[in-house]
This record gives sequence, C-alpha cells and structure tokens, in this order.
Amino acid sequence: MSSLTPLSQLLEAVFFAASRPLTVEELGALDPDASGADVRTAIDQLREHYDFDGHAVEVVELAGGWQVLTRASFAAAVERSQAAQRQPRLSAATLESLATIAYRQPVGRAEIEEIRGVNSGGVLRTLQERGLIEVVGRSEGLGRPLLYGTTPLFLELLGLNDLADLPRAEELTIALQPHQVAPDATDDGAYASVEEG
Amino acid sequence: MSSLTPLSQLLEAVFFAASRPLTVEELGALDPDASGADVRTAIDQLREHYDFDGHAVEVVELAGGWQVLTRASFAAAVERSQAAQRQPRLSAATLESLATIAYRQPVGRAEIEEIRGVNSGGVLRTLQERGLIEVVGRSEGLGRPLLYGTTPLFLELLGLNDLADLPRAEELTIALQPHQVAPDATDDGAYASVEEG
Amino acid sequence: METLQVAVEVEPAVDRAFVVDLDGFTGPLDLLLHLVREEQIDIANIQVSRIADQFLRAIHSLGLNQAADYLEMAGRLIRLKAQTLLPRRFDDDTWEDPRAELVRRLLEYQQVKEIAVRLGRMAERRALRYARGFLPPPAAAPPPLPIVLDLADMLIAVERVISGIPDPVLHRVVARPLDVESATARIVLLLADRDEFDWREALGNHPTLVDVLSTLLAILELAKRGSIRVLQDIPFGNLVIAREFADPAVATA
Repeated sequence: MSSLTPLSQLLEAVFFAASRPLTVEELGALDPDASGADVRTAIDQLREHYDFDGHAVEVVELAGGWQVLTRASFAAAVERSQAAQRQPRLSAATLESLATIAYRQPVGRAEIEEIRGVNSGGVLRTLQERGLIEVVGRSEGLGRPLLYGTTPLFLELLGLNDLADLPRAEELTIALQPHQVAPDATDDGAYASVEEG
Repeated sequence: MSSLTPLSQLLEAVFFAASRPLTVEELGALDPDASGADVRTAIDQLREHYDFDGHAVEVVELAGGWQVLTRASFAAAVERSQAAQRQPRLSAATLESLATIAYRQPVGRAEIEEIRGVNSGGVLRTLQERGLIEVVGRSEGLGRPLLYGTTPLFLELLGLNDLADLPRAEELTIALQPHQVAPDATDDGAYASVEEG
Repeated sequence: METLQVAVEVEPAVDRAFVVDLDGFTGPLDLLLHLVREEQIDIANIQVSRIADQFLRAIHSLGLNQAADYLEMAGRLIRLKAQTLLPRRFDDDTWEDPRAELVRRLLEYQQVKEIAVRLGRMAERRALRYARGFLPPPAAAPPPLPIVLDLADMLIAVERVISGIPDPVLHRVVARPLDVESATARIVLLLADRDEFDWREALGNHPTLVDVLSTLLAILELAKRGSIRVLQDIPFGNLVIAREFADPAVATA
C-alpha cells in the first residue's frame, strides 16, 4: 500500500482531532481546492489504507458524516485498558420513548404516553438533556403542545447514517401501520389475524 | 511496509480511544503474555509504520507515557476545522430568545420561557457572553428576577440606529401584542369571560 | 419471540413501593402484557373484566407516586370492563368490541418494544467502537467573534415566536342557574304558616327541573341547619316537611 495522499493526510489529522462525525462540507472546507468528489475519494483512500494495513481503526459513515472509530473487535482491549469510558446502556423506558419518537416524529408527549401507557415527562427531559431528542415545533392541537424529534446524536449513538436506516416496519414481527384504523366492527372478537409474540 | 502486528494493533486501538498518555505498564496489561520489551517493540513498530506511510499522526513519548497525537505540521488544518465547526451564526433558539427580548424588554427569563415554551437558561448565557443582551434591572415580582434588555452591539449588528427602528408589530404578519386577550365582547353578558394565563 | 418476554413479578406490598422485576419493565402496558400472558389467555378471548380486576389489585400495592402513572390505564380498563358488561341491542351496528382497542394498543406497544430491543442492540454494537479520546485543546478564539446577525433572520425568528404563542384559553363560566335562596325563602314562608306541609308545595307553580333541584338542596340545607325535619312514610313515598322545634319544651307545648 502506498503512502497517503495529502488530502487523506489532512482528513486523518482532522478525524483524529474530532470525536464526532464530520460532514463532507466540513471536510471540504479544509482545502479550498478540493471538490466534494475529491473529499470522497480521499475518504475512500484512507478507509482502504486502514483496511489493507490492518489498522485497529476504521472510517465509518455515521449520522450523515464520517468518523474514525476503533474496530469492534478491539472493544475488549479498550475496556481492559480502562483508558476510555463505555457508553452507558439505555434503559428500556428510554429506548421505548426513543423508538416512539424516532418512528412518529414530530410527535407530542401525549401520543408517546398513549403508546407507552405511562407518564413520560421525566424520560423526555432526560432524553433532551442528553441531546438525543429536541423540540422541533408545536402541534396545532389544543394547547399547542411541543413536538419532539430525534437529533443527529441519536443516529450517532445507534451507529446509523440516516433515519431511513432504522428497522423498517415490514421487518418487524408484528406489522402495524402507524395510526391503524379500527378493525372491522362486524367481525366480533375475531382477531385471528393477530400474531402472538 | 507490512501490516501491523497484533500487539501494535491493540496499542493503536487503545491509543486512539484514550484521553491521556498511557504507561508501558498500562499497555502491558493488555496482553498478559507481552513483556515490557514486547510492548516497547510494538510501540516502535507502530511509530515506524506511521512515519513510513506518511500518516498525519505520530506516537509521542509524553509525561512518562505514550500517546498518539496529530503531527505539528497539521496544527493549522486542525485549527481551521475547529473554527469551521464554531457556529458564527446564531441558532434558531438563540434568535428567538433575542427577538423576544428585543420586543419585550425589559423582560425576565420566566416570561421568555413562557413565550418560547422551553428552558432558556443556556441561550440567555450565550447571548450575554456575546454581548447582545445585558441585565438592565430587577423585577419587583416574587424573587426579584433579573430583567434583560438588548445592548448597543445588538443595534450595531442589525444596522439600526435605535430600538424604535425595529419593524413595528403592526408591520409583522401577526401583531405582537403583549399578553393579548381576546374575550368575545358580543357574548351574552351573563357569561363571565375568564382569562387563563 | 423471546425478545418480547417481559419478566414482571408483582410481589405483595412488602415494601410499600411497587416491587417488580425491573428487567425490561417500564409501564402499565408491560404489566398488562404480563397479565394477559400469565392468564394464558388467547389474545382473541381477552376477558377484560378479569384483567382489569388484576390490574387494579396490582396497582393497589403501589405508593401514591407510582400509582399515579398507572391511573390512566386503570381508568381505561375500567371503562372497557364496563363496556363489555353493558347489554347491547342486536341491531346495533355501530357497536365495536371494546377489546379491539385493547388489542390494538397491546399490539402497538409490542411493536414499540420490539423496536426498542433492536435499537438497544444497535446501541450496544455501536458502543463496541470507540471514538477518539484525546482531543487537542480548541484553538484560541480570534478576539472579536464575528457574529452574523441580520434583520431578516431576526424577523423570521419573531414570526416563529409569535406563531408559537398559544392562544389564550378562554373559559366560559356559566352563572349557576340553581336558585337555592329563593327556594329556602319559599319554605321558610310556608313554615311560618303551618307546622308541616307536602314538599311539593314549596316547588311553586309549573316547577322546572332546576326548581326541583333548588328546592331539594334548600330542604337538605334547612335540615342540616336543624330548622326542619323531613319525614317519609315509606320508601319512595312522599316527603313531608315539618318544623323542627329547637326547644323541646316548645315542641311538647
């Protein structure tokens, strides 16, 4: 493998100085002569170099940008070294609220509570403080309640590039349309089509 | 240059994730079979690899330990990328708070939050640090909260001579009236109209 | 689908707090799913009344704070139970089996749980990869921060703020039409004349429902004050209002 090109070197330096994904625009601003295509080519070169030489880090596309991360196979080593803190696990309540917001956004607190059947004020505040959700507007409904949506940090935390990478409804065991219509009223008690988990 | 050895890979992962220099003892703990001499050899291999392939990072001996840092020659690029990440434009939330203060001044934090429906503490601090707003007094109300107003810099940045030059509420699509009340006057007098905050 | 198993153990209220196996437990729907499963009830034959009773029993053991989160679900279940118990006409085409809503909600929630489990796994996988730990200290900021602020942006912000202001909520307060004072006055007037009389005489001519209610309240109030006695011979019989003599001596006189 040959040496790195000047632009891949620049990118490597900046990736090593950042702990969040950087967009192609941000990376392009490093060199006024570099086009978006140049940046993409340099990213590919860096990635191939890391793969080819067996580096413990890799270039990952994440939350709409690019970031260098350690490979998953070195997780145990990093943990053993105690040189870095592992991300705390998200609680079930947090994940359920996040799931509801991610799929229904923009969505109000009442709808989240309706789906989870439990008061969600505390969870929403925590999610907002952690920067995983944000207020994206207000509903037109009574009292004009706040509407929530997920942030890029949410994608980062899940290792997703885009909201479209979330598991799709068809992949789920129970296929359910959002805001499903009432089942046929004439067909009393016949919920045969319902799949039990 | 050949691929990295398993131990230099381990070191690379840990150097990347660590936030401080790591000692040879700490690094040796990663692999129970590795002696101090093995660790030193692996560090040298990693350093040579970075040098030979023209990586933008290098292995540096520092504060009694070892650390991977970006090379000094890339300092300017790193600074440029950090500067690019610094938002020179005000965020939507900041602008909204600023707008509220401009039209309602002197105004307290509680009133700003009531109008915007979100916590404004951080935004107010930012605006104060940037010299766009200042404390202009204290309210007579409970707890005597601080009252904010805009600064001359605010006018300067907008190219205005005086606060009176701000577009007047009537010129805006929706009239901005403090505490608008809209009881229906044509209603039967038997009904008392009660305004709810 | 082992991922959706909910391990909930509702233990007796040893420790006034709601004791559940917290692994994966987050809310009333979890509890409901658990009850549905524990009963081994086919989801097509959910006996809402049994589930509702168990749910209520479970939340009885909660402290007030925890129970508050469950009240909405409890209320919903009670309503469902009432709906299933109510008789209905055969020709009522609009009737929808109230269990349908429960099934819908449980399914929807199961879906959310499944997604949550998947998101949790994704987060776990992501947590195996570490981001750069050491970050160079930020370069010193150039002294005068170039703030970009223009009037157009700010006016757009003003519009946003204004459009976000909720309309004031106006409550129409209806004057209470019950007139207990007049009804009381009528009764007192009648008592000045006679020792006892039929309560309907206090209603006045052509009484409305409101007059009846006002009179009843007036009677209750006067009885409470000890000014009158209310007599009734038989259940559902007529009410007779009698003057209450404050002084027993007067009464026997």
